[in-house]
Amino acid sequence: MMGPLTALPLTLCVLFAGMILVGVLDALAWRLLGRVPIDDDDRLTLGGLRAVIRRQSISTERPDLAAWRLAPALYFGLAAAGLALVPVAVAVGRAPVDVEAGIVVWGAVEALTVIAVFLHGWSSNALLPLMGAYRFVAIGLSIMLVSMFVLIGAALPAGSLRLTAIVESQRELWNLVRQPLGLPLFLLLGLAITLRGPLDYADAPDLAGGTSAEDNAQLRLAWQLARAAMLVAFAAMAATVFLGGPLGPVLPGPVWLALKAGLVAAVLVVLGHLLARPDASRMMTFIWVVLLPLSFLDLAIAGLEALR
Amino acid sequence: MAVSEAIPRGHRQVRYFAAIGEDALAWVEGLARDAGLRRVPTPRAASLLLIAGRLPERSWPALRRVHDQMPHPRAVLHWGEGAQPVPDAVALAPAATPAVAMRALQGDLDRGARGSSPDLLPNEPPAPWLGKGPHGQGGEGMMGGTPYGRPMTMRGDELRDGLRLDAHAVTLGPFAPMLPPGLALDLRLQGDVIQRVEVMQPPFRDAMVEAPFAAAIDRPMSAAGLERARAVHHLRCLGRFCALRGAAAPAARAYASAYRATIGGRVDLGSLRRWLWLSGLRPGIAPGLGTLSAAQRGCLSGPALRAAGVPDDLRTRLEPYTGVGFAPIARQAGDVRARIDQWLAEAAQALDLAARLEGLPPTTFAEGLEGPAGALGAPAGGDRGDRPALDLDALLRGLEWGQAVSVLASFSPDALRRMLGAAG
Amino acid sequence: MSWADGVFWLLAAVALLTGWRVFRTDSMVRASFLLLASFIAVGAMMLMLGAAYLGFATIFMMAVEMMVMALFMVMFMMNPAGLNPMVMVHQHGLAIVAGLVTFAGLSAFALSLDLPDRPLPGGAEVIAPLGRELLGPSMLVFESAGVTLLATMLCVVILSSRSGRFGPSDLGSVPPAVDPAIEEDP
Amino acid sequence: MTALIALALILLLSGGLMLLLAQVEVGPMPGSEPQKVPFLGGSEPATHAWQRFHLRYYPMTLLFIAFEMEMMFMYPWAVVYAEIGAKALAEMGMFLLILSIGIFYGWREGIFRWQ
Repeated sequence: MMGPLTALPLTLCVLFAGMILVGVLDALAWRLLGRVPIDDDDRLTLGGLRAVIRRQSISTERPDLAAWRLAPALYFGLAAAGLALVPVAVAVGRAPVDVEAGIVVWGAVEALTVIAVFLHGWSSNALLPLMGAYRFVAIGLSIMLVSMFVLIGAALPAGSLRLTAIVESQRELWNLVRQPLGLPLFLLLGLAITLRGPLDYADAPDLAGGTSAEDNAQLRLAWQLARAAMLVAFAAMAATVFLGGPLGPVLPGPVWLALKAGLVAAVLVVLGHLLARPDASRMMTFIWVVLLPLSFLDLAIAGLEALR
Repeated sequence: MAVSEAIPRGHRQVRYFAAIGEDALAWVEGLARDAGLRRVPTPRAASLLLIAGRLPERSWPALRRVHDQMPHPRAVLHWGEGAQPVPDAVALAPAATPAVAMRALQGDLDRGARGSSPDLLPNEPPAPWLGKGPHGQGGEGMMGGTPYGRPMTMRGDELRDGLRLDAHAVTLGPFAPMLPPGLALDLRLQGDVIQRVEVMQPPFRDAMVEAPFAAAIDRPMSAAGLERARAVHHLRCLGRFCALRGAAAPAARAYASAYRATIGGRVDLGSLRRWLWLSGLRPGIAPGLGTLSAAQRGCLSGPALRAAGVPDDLRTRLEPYTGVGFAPIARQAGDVRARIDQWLAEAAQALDLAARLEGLPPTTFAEGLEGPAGALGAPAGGDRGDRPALDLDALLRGLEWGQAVSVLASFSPDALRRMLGAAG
Repeated sequence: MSWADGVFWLLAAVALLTGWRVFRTDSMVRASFLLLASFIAVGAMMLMLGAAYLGFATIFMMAVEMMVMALFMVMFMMNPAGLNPMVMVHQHGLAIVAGLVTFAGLSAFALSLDLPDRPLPGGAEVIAPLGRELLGPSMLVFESAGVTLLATMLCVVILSSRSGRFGPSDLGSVPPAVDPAIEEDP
Repeated sequence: MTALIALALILLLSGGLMLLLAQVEVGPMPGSEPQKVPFLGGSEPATHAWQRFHLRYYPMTLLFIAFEMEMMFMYPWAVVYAEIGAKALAEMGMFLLILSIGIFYGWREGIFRWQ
């Protein structure tokens, strides 16, 4: 079992390394897929950091300042907690935090992420962030259900909610193959909690940056860093549950996990740049009427397959 | 792929907020190709305020508020002619490219060589409140007074589900990045559903869009050049719409195609069509969104009219076009989806026409021609004076905010200005 | 007083403090999320008692429910953001007495019980027995919970949504007169 | 138990780290009154933005809470599923069917739209 003294630095180092990689991925996508007249998110780059130093930080007339500062901190803490769940090496118990109900903890991370984004939009007491926050809760809550069914589908063959057991159950067949609908549906959740592309209802351009419309200086950088951290945590979780995590023929476990997580992060960045965002009401109907039945189907497939 | 210069050494990206005035939308959107400049949607994230084009007097109070909302150190660059709304703004001629001036300005700010531009508005709270009320917060009871300087929203009627909750009255200003430049709307919202809309200021005039077409009325212009200008206009409108819907890659493709069309290069709209299909833009829009009622259709013109089932196009009666067998494209639905498809189809058609009209000598269209947003000059037959004004309230009432922004973005800003009955 | 007891008392203090702050704060959003903090502290205590699944399930469920509660409290309460001072308590005397009586009663009841003392070996699997119980002897409870949830969903839909498949549910109905004495003719 | 402590430490420490970054006063001075006016594209806000916000998906949230309870039953079921086999599949199938009726009814009454 990895003690807290080793788990803590390991998770934070992996998180910061991942965030720098996400910064590079974003810059690459921004260059390759083309630039758009209005572009908003900062990245963990020297320019981003330099932009913050010597900048004045303004609040709005009567914000909930404590909640405004708590939001990025909660968002970043949840990303770190989510990443800590991921087993780094193949040997059983090599996860920084190995708890018996691993995917339930990830569910709690998702639920609290919806709260962090709502708090971020609510606390500045300005209309555009407020509308972004409320719109996001509708989609965040709905897509969370779909991800629950998909994760449970992955837990069936493992016979346990522990992430190391889920990795163990994929020794001969990855969950990506065992339940084909699993990863696509889970990626949609990734787009929602990292505020990217088609499910970015919180910080959308039609609300002038949505919940971050009133952010500036440190708060803006803190929010963007937390967003990048959540992408790292989500990519690692998706790689663990669907792509076998550290399992792989030649390379050592952590290298495989890094490669798979990097791939998932790249796919998310590209989807974020490519797909258009439907109307919020239309997306909510789509999630409940199409995606939820699909996740039921995915669960049924996983169930039948686990019986074999 | 868009042409982009790498960021010169030693300079970080300049973050600017663009307050777009008259005839300047195309210029500002052209700046996106420079990798060193990033246009941000809120002044909070910007260190430079770029005032592009001429700002009418009525929008100066709004510009002062936007200027004061920027964090220090900040600077202002006025790129265009006309009076100076901000006293210590750096003026720049319209012909010059602002990238160099903006980087120099940002460098001065970073090194402290240039002071931050001071507030233009007095440093007083919106309404005096300190000391009043039990906690000195300026309020009384539960909902009374002006706590912390502003009153609280009160309840109002509700259109859709009858829950009489807070009717939030707000004006979204002339420099809102998601609205056409200059359009100021007075909204009454319940949540994010619009209860009532009133146009406070119509969009700013954008003569750049129709400059080549207006010139063709009194002096000979090449018909191929006009068609390329039309394609550029449609592709830019499409790019703006995709950017608002969060489809960054197709939007960048559309702007890149528009740029290549301006420099006369070969444009492949097939790849743009594939990007748009892949992005799922169309299925994301509710069918029938933004359809005008039969009475309102009279105010439509140009591509919007043709998307609503009326194939009325001056080019069917004008000499060079009839020679190459021009046939107008029309759609029936007249909703946001149809208008986007119309832009893409007409852009492809215009580029194809430009290729076919390449060899012809320049001609003048003395009795008028089909501009990108409707007929121009005094065309034979229908006159333009009797067109009714667009009732924006009827169009946007009951829509959620994202849908309303999409409906406004489905018209070209200049067409919207004309439909709202703005003179000049 | 091992460090585990220390953590337990810390969590108890957090739960009580945030619970108290729920009624002393003016903003409804702060009240909801303070209550969530209190539930998270209780969830952490359940984890310390070895309920690996119930602890995280409590945190997960409470996060979602406090989010929905915050939405509804802000929607229906006057002065939702606490810009003016908000009084969240009423009938002070009765409330204090009732609170003390309940606390005393529960404490006495808890202390007088001789709770079973069969500690599980550390790290024992907890969820599998719960699953077997659910699908075995408590099968009836499990399926009846399903039916109860269905009843809840139907009632929720009927009560809360105005428009249905037959059109608005209050079509033709007249809101009651403010002053019952005035009989409005429909 | 140590894993829980590790999880709590990671959550609190990284959160605290970001809290420090978010509130360290680096800039020259606090905002002046005109700087603090919320951004509405240049217009003056008439009232506070905080309001009894008329959200349009309230029936969905209520249905979501009832459906969420169902998730809580599914986690333990998933753990023992492989062990019990077809009987568990049948039970959960029935459980899911019952709840799908609720969702189908909600869809038919149109609660998954903006009210």
